[in-house]
Amino acid sequence: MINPDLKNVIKGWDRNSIASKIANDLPHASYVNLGIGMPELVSQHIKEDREIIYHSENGLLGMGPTPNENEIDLDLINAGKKPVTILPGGSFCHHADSFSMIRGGHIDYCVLGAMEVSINGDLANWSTGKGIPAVGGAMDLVAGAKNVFVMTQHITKEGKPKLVQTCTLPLTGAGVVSRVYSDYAVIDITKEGFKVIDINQNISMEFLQNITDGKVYQ
Amino acid sequence: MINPDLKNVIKGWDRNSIASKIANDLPHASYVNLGIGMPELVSQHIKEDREIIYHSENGLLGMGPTPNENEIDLDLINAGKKPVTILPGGSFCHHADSFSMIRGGHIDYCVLGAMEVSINGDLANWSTGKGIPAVGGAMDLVAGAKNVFVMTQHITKEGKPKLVQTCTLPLTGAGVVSRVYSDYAVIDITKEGFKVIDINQNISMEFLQNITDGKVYQ
Amino acid sequence: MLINKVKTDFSEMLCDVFNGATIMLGGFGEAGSPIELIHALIDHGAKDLTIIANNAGNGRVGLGALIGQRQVKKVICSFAKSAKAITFPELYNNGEIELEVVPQGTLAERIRAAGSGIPAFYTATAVGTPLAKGKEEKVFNNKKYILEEALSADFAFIKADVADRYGNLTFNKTARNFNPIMCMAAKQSLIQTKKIIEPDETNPEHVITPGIFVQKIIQVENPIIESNAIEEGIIYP
Amino acid sequence: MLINKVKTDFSEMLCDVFNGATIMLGGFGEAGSPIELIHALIDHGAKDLTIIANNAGNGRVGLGALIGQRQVKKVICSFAKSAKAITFPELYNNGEIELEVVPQGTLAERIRAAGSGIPAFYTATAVGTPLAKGKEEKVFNNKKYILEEALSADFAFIKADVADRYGNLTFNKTARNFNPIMCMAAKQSLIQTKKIIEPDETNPEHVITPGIFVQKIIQVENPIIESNAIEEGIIYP
Repeated sequence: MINPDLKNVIKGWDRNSIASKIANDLPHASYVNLGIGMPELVSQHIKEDREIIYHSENGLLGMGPTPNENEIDLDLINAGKKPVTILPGGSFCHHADSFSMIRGGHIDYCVLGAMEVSINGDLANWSTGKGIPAVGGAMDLVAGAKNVFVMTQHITKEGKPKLVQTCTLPLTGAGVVSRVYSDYAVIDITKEGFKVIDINQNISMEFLQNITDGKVYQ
Repeated sequence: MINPDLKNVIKGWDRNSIASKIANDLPHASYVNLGIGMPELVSQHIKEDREIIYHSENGLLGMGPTPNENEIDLDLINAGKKPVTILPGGSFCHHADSFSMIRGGHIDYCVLGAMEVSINGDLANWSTGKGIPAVGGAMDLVAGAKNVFVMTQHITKEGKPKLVQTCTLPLTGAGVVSRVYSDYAVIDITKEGFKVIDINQNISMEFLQNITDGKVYQ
Repeated sequence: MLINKVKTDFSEMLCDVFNGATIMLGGFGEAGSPIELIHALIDHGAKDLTIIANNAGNGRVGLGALIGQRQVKKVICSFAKSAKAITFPELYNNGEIELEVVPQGTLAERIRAAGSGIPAFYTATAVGTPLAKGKEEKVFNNKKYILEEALSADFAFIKADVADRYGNLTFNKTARNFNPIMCMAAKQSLIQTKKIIEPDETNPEHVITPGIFVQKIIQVENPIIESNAIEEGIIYP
Repeated sequence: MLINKVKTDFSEMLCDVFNGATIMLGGFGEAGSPIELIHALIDHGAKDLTIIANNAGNGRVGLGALIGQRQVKKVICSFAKSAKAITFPELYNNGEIELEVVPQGTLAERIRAAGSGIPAFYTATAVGTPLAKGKEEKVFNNKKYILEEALSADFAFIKADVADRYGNLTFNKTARNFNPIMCMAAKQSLIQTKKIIEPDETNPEHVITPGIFVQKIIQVENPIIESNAIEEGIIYP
């Protein structure tokens, strides 16, 4: 167990900084599915040198930003059931076709939150093991997208590492995560362990190792 | 082997009479797929007391009659690759969706030709076992349609029965035929054998038995 | 005689519904949810229903109300934990309703499979997770897959935007969602539609659900909007 | 920078094609057949190709010509016995080309499966026939089914009617056929289209193939009509 106060002492990247790092790693002309919540921020950080197409699993390709209050159409929503817009060149399809895009390997990147990511890329992000089980499209996304990016705090509110040797929570997928973007580091999942490809300027590799349950290396 | 000359002596129903019998047995509001060739005649005998919707497996529901010469569109063809028309309320779809209609049990009736039909409803109509094997949509139709009607001459040109104890040619489907409409009789496939539900006025049950390889009964 | 699948009263729409039936409900959240048909099902009173839908209802209208009336024995869905769900959590926590959780894409594919004559198919989704438990596993090209079976229904309750008397349907934007595939998978697809047009106004290139998948249609010009109803505290019946 | 999948020359369209590639060709007979792309493939010269299509070509244009050039090792199709086929029968009867016969619906479903991440599925089609030989059999609800595997490709050659620069496609009438599902099943979908429109002219409700399934587009305003070409005795190249 890590001391949760560490988080208040050593400041990591804020959400927008993490989102911006992810945005920079999405190549021009990518088809991307952004998970509900924090990952949605990514779309606000795409530079003008590229065009990204957003997929929402409820049958919407070419999703645009949130509409103004007077433009809301309750039949035009995203996977989080929030009103959205559609951009020129977008299209609607039914649920089987929409999930063919995901399951058939046509979505280049999906960005999801995590409760736990294991050193071999297992992801747990759908269930705490308590309450009503509800999975939505998460298992399809991690099994089908070409690259699964995780956007997450490095440790839980209770100070426990989220990057772990073995997940303790029910899995969303096994060996599915490509890369983790946390407030302290950007980490690739490799055969050798958690490979640090970017580390927050305020922390050391030693500190990063302390808040990670599994070997980190550069 | 039956004497083929019998056919010239005892006259059976002609093609249009057979087609008319089939047309009368298709209930109002049925979805129907008519095989290439003789079965296509059926659509010309539908009475005004009913509306039938024709499916062509190349992605056309609501097929209409042959167009006039000046109305031909080479992008609007039937499964036999002949120019057709589309009626009001018709629709186009892609091949997987079109075969979902067939394979998913949504086509009420298909009418096909036959080389052989066995007493337990096996159908052989796609291959003589020689030449280039080519199946088209026949196997999907017989496996998927709710009712498979066969429209055929009762005996071959060589005077051999087409309704047989066991098919000798490669099967299109096993136990798939519901009813056979021949020039001499209308016959249901039942557990007890070939059940004659209509017999040509010019022939006797004995004659019918003579030209059928398998027990016929009334 | 002309084909005409349009009915004018809900009791005719639901006349074949029976206790213990399996019913698919279109919609993703409130978009495309056939609320008026669900309310007619409450009026009908059929019990011990198995409901297949993406969600398990919100508030006390639509599916939320149907569950509240204790007409539902089991829900098969991907996400029963909606923000405004009241009745499902209540019954679930008391052990009074069954739940089968299915990943959303597997749910969609199982429904399409039923409509397409495919009794089962292999998928990578859920491999290595608790939802793969008890499912046959097979390797293709060095990758593990599990076998998922088709999901069919006695009835599908569907919300369309425009219909003609043959049952050709179009939907509005993301209200399309599960509706077209559920029409394929049910023995009887019952449609509520905002508009009815003449067949010659239907563009054959733009049809989303062809009439072959549709049995009965009723017009509901101004359907209830679920979120508004919940905000206004409306309870059905 | 804006996404633009439109190319202006055929060599750029086919620059990744290689010897031994598996290529799907859209079309049912001549309707929806991408003749100009096939002719570009003849110019390209790739050999030992596996072709997946419904038919095996007519006359000496399009696929008929490609086979005549001996660029094709194997054809996977439902109906190789077209009335005006010349080159395929010739090579087949000499044992110079392989043929895998697949029932048309199974062919379509195997292609869609590849595009949808389904490695295999069960079907009733062909059960008890010679085409079920060697295939795994399984019983569901007292009915026999066989297991069929997905059919994918390196390239799909597709003929569309209208496209925008994102690759959103619509087709003309029954020229739709295999084209949309082949776009889903290939690593690279190469499209010839009669018209190109601006993205804001594309109606999102009417798109048949969404751009996600399309990699490159070229405009062919007045494509060759196969049956006319055959009648006129045209031989390519």
